[in-house]
Amino acid sequence: MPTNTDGVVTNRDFLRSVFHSMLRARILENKLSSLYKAGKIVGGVYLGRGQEAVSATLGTSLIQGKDFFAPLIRDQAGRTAFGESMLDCTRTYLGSAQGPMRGRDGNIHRGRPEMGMPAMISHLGAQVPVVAGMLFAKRLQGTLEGRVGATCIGDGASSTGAFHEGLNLAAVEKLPLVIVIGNNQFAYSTPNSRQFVCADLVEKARGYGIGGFSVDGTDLLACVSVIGEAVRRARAGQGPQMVVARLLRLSGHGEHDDGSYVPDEIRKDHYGRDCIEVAIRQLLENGHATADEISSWENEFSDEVQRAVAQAQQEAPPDPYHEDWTALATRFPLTASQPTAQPVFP
Amino acid sequence: MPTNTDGVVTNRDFLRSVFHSMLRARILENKLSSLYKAGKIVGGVYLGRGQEAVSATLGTSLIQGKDFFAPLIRDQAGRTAFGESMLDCTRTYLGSAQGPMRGRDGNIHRGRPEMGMPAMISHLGAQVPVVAGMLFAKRLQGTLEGRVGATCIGDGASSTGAFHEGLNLAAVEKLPLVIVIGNNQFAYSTPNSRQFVCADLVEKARGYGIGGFSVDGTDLLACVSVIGEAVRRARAGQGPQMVVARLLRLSGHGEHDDGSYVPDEIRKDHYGRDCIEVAIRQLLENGHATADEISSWENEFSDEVQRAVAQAQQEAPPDPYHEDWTALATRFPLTASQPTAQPVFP
Amino acid sequence: MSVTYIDAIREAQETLLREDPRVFLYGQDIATFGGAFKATKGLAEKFPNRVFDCPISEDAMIGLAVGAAIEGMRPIVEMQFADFSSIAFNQIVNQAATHFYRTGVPIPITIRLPSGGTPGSGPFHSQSMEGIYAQYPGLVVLTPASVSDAYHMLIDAVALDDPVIFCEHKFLYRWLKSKSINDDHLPIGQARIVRSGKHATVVAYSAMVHEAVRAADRLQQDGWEIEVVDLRSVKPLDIDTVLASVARTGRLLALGEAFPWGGVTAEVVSRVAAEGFHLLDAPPQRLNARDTPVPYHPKLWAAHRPTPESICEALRKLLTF
Amino acid sequence: MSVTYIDAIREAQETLLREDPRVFLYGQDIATFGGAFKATKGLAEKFPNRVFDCPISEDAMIGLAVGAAIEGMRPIVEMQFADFSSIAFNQIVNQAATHFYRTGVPIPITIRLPSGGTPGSGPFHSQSMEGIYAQYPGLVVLTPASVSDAYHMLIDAVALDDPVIFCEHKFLYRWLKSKSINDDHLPIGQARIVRSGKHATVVAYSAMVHEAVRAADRLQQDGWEIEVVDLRSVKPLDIDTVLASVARTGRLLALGEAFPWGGVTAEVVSRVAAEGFHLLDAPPQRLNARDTPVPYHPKLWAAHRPTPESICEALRKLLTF
Ligand SMILES: Cc1ncc(C[n+]2csc(CCOP(=O)(O)OP(=O)(O)O)c2C)c(N)n1
Ligand SMILES: Cc1ncc(C[n+]2csc(CCOP(=O)(O)OP(=O)(O)O)c2C)c(N)n1
Ligand SMILES: [Mg+2]
Ligand SMILES: [Mg+2]
Repeated sequence: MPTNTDGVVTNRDFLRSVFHSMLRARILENKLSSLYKAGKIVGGVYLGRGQEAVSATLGTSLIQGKDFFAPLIRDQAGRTAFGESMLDCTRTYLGSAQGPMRGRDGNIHRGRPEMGMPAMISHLGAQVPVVAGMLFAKRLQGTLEGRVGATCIGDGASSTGAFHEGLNLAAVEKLPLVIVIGNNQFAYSTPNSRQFVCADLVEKARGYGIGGFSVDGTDLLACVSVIGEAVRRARAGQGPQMVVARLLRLSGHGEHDDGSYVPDEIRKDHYGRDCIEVAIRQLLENGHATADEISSWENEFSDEVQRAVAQAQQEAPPDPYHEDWTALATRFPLTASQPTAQPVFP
Repeated sequence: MPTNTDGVVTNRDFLRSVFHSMLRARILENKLSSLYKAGKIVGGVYLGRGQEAVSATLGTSLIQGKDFFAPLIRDQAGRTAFGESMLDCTRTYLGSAQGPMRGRDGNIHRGRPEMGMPAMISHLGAQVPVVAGMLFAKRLQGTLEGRVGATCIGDGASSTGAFHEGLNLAAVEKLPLVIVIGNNQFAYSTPNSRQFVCADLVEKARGYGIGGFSVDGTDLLACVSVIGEAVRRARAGQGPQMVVARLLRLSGHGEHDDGSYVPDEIRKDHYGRDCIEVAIRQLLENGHATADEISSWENEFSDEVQRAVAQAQQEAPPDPYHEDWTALATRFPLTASQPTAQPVFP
Repeated sequence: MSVTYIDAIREAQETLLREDPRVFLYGQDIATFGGAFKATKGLAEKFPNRVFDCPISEDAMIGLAVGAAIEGMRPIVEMQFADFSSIAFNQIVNQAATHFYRTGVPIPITIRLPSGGTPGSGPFHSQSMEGIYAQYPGLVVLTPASVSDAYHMLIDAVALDDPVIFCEHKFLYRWLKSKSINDDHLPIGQARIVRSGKHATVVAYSAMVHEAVRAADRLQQDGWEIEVVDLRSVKPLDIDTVLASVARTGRLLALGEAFPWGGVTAEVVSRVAAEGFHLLDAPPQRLNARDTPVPYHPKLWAAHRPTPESICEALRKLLTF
Repeated sequence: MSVTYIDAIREAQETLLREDPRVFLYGQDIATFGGAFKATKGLAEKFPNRVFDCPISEDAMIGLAVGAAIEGMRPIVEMQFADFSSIAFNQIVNQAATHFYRTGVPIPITIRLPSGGTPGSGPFHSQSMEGIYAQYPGLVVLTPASVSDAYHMLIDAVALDDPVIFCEHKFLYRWLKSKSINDDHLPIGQARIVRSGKHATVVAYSAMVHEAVRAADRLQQDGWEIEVVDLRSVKPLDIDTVLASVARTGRLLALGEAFPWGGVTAEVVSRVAAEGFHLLDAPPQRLNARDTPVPYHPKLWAAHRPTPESICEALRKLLTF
């Protein structure tokens, strides 16, 4: 989060910063999508297209080195905003051994827990209590004050037991957790109607005894004000805050999926609009950026992306012969024998 | 549920019927408690003392042979009302081989799934989706119309992922499920303050998009009207209904526990009153029963309990030599060998 | 015209829906979308109100299936990946598996687990959980390795009165093809000798059967004749067929794709050691995946699981012991 | 004055809270109430804000512990019964167990599982889950059988940088007493020969060590000298000590209280068969619980698990083979 010398973030700077992350993410993801189609990617590609305003606003509202952020599958923009390097991303997708997961896990699962950004497991909802635990540790260590932990999840993940247990626990422990639910109306192919019954997922907040906000996730200005407020409240000690952002996934579930099950009416309605286009209009209309600036940013970020891709592509993949093939941090003496994959003859 | 010849239940008959189940359960459980203290019980004893009005009202509101009822640990009264025989209870507690679980499982876990009363597993919340599934089957079979499935659970169980997933699923499937949460203010020793944050658990109902009711669980008349209404709505096709009944557990968590962690103020407050005493007063005041009738019922039910205990005590325990020691319904041919506990020499 | 392994699974479900009104399908994205792997493609249209998309609630999905089974239905539940059944673990091992023993009321549900590794899938879309579920009394655990078995065993699974963990191998889904679904149909609980030999026995199941056959083909060039037994069902386990094979060959390699501690290979080796000790001319051996999560990068993945090369190497040591 | 097994566990936690500010306790009913088994009695008072009651949310409890461990803490989580860890299964096997491998950041959490059967406890308060967790890479699985081990191994568990599944046997809680906690302290991963003999080796762990010793005592009257090895840790597994014992005795019975398919006994037998085949004078055997849920009635329960009688019977067959 950019601060001026007094530590005060100006609205203009903040908006521009959010937009930078949105645009960087969009350009990066467009590139990932092409690479996927060209068969250059290891594993699947899941994009955050259409969800950048929400994700980048959250990431920008957090303080790197102090706050925690557990991104989920549509959070390229939030990762960028929280300070993840582009190389971490391209290295993982392109199978470089130098990525943060060293080829052991991939793509959207990457994280740097030691820097406050845990590495998600696939099981939806599972990161909620983990962020709660990170905050809980800080309370025990006496350094929770003014700190926030945030995670994004989807409408579908709200149906998991993990979401429920984790959020309730955070509420009971009164932890400064911000949970942003990106309700993009579908979980893979499954529409909201087969996922939950309440009119707006934010109606769940009351049942957890936590703060609840709804926002139009395609509207940058609205996101900045609503998500910003939720983060402020959590930071001020008001306990967990839920933000439900309504929007539409502007890609398939992954790049293998054309999303043809999304009805045309939905694509064409208000939430089907592209948050980047909306943001550009808002920046221009409010005089926060000029068209020239925006196109220079586009060029700049495209170059960055090209460089990050080029570098990762040059790097060696992981070498199985140099793996130690243990999942344990402890190095037990040899008497404490671990199971061996290979036959062991006497 | 007693009906007159037209199938119409009169309020007076209904109340008396609920009260009968409350009283039967109380007398039976008092006996179980003495037997436990005398070391005559196999396993633990968990009582529903103080929760009989809620449980019996629910059981009485259901139609045996048509509806489903998944009792939990404090539902002796509901079981009785739903038509469970007293012998099923005493045989299980006293270790007779003739109990419904044949010594394989015990006490509060007993059930008769083939009669619409599933046998709970210990894991809290796990019965919620099971009842949903029973109802779902009836929909597929075309016989759901007018049918209801109900289960009781505690305040503590509301923190489980199983509760959340199960209830949400029932809501999505719009099943006639009635969930009665007996908020007895403690889960074992854990107070509500360490379990959830909302002021009343019923606030969760809205988040699931289902009906929600609050009721004073110590007040028979209130229970009859509120739980009755919830059951009617479910039966009428209005989807899942949640009833949160506030009350206090009038025993320890189990008979091994003196519940000394429950503060005196709580014991003495409104919800610390005994629902049986309240019910007697209400019956008398409204002219639904006379004092003589009530004491004759007490005698009658005490005799019933004595007989059921005496019979179970005479019966043989399960005989390990006649067990077939398989958990499968399928009898595979011998080539398809099952693991053997004992060594198998060539 | 050819039929793939996934086609067979789809066909079996179609047959079941057509012939048995008690069958319904429940899972995430299985209706309109036809499932993440298209195992139910077109079935929702053909069988309205028999194929349901459900919320992301694995625990409740199995709970619902158990309830429906109590009331006489025969649900087939698709887990999107085997790995996500960890969320439904309690309902599977404590509710479904114990129910018949406890109450006498059977729970005929079939849980389809898209299992096993494929390149680039990583720790949470690659697991082989058969050895976990097989530990629990009350479950039947099936691991078809051929197109025809995929079809017939799924039909048989639904006919069983017990909960069945049906482990389908994702790698075989589209890679494994057959001219047609044949009638060479063994009952559940019987293993199949897929290749006969006299120098050593490889006991395998699921995708590893094919790796074993490849390894056997290579070793044949050196004059070794390797017998390959496809377990088909890991619980119950047809130890008789395994023992009969070991009696012929005197040497055993148990091969699996799962993690190396315990699991199917340990059960096979320890049963053969106990019951067929005198048949063995060399120490019975195991070859499993390595003791780490399944790695994501294809280069690591290929070194994590057994391959024809590592199988050949293991067999050579075994043959020359 | 004597110390019970549960006292040792309480003491260890007190020592840890006193000496290591990174340690905190998280579990249901463990604060004021002191836990369902009183393993944390008095600790909440002595260590304010270090011992927490939590909601009935096993999955989230482990999730929280993982998060706290990432940030440098060393949580000890009490499951009220091992059986309820099925709810936390996903967080244990997929989050905690994979974390170090995936990210390089260790997860030093200790999960206490009150395990094993006691009369009248039934299918859901009796389970032995060590063989389930041991299958997963990334977990350490400990099964102390003595009062002193209960103490020292819990201290050692918390010192390890990896997630530890700490299986305490409920039957031993109050039944097992010792004059004091002794200093005879082996490192994690080393087995202990608790009784030496020369005619057969019983490899056991947890409560079954005591049943094995009883059986050995009985057989001694007939002149048989049975060696009993207490594994202490089922993962890692000290196969060297087991092989050394089998080298002396030539005969192996692997004994466990868990279900009979797979599990610890299969791992032990199959490793000995592979690595110590030439040491064996008779087929290596296993004795486990039966293949049903743990029955509730004490008469059934006693016939479900191995007893000194069934161990003697198994050993007699083994000795006279
Ligand atoms: C517990 C679990 N079940 C199933 C899956 C498979 N899965 C991955 S993403 C996804 C859809 C998620 O939908 P949603 O939460 O709405 O997020 P979105 O993809 O729409 O952003 C599913 C079902 C999973 N990852 N975890
Ligand atoms: C998943 C799970 N965790 C822990 C337990 C152990 N346990 C049994 S009853 C109980 C307390 C239940 O409290 P509540 O739901 O409020 O019901 P009450 O006993 O008050 O009626 C606990 C923790 C359990 N049965 N299931
Ligand atoms: Mg979504
Ligand atoms: Mg309660």
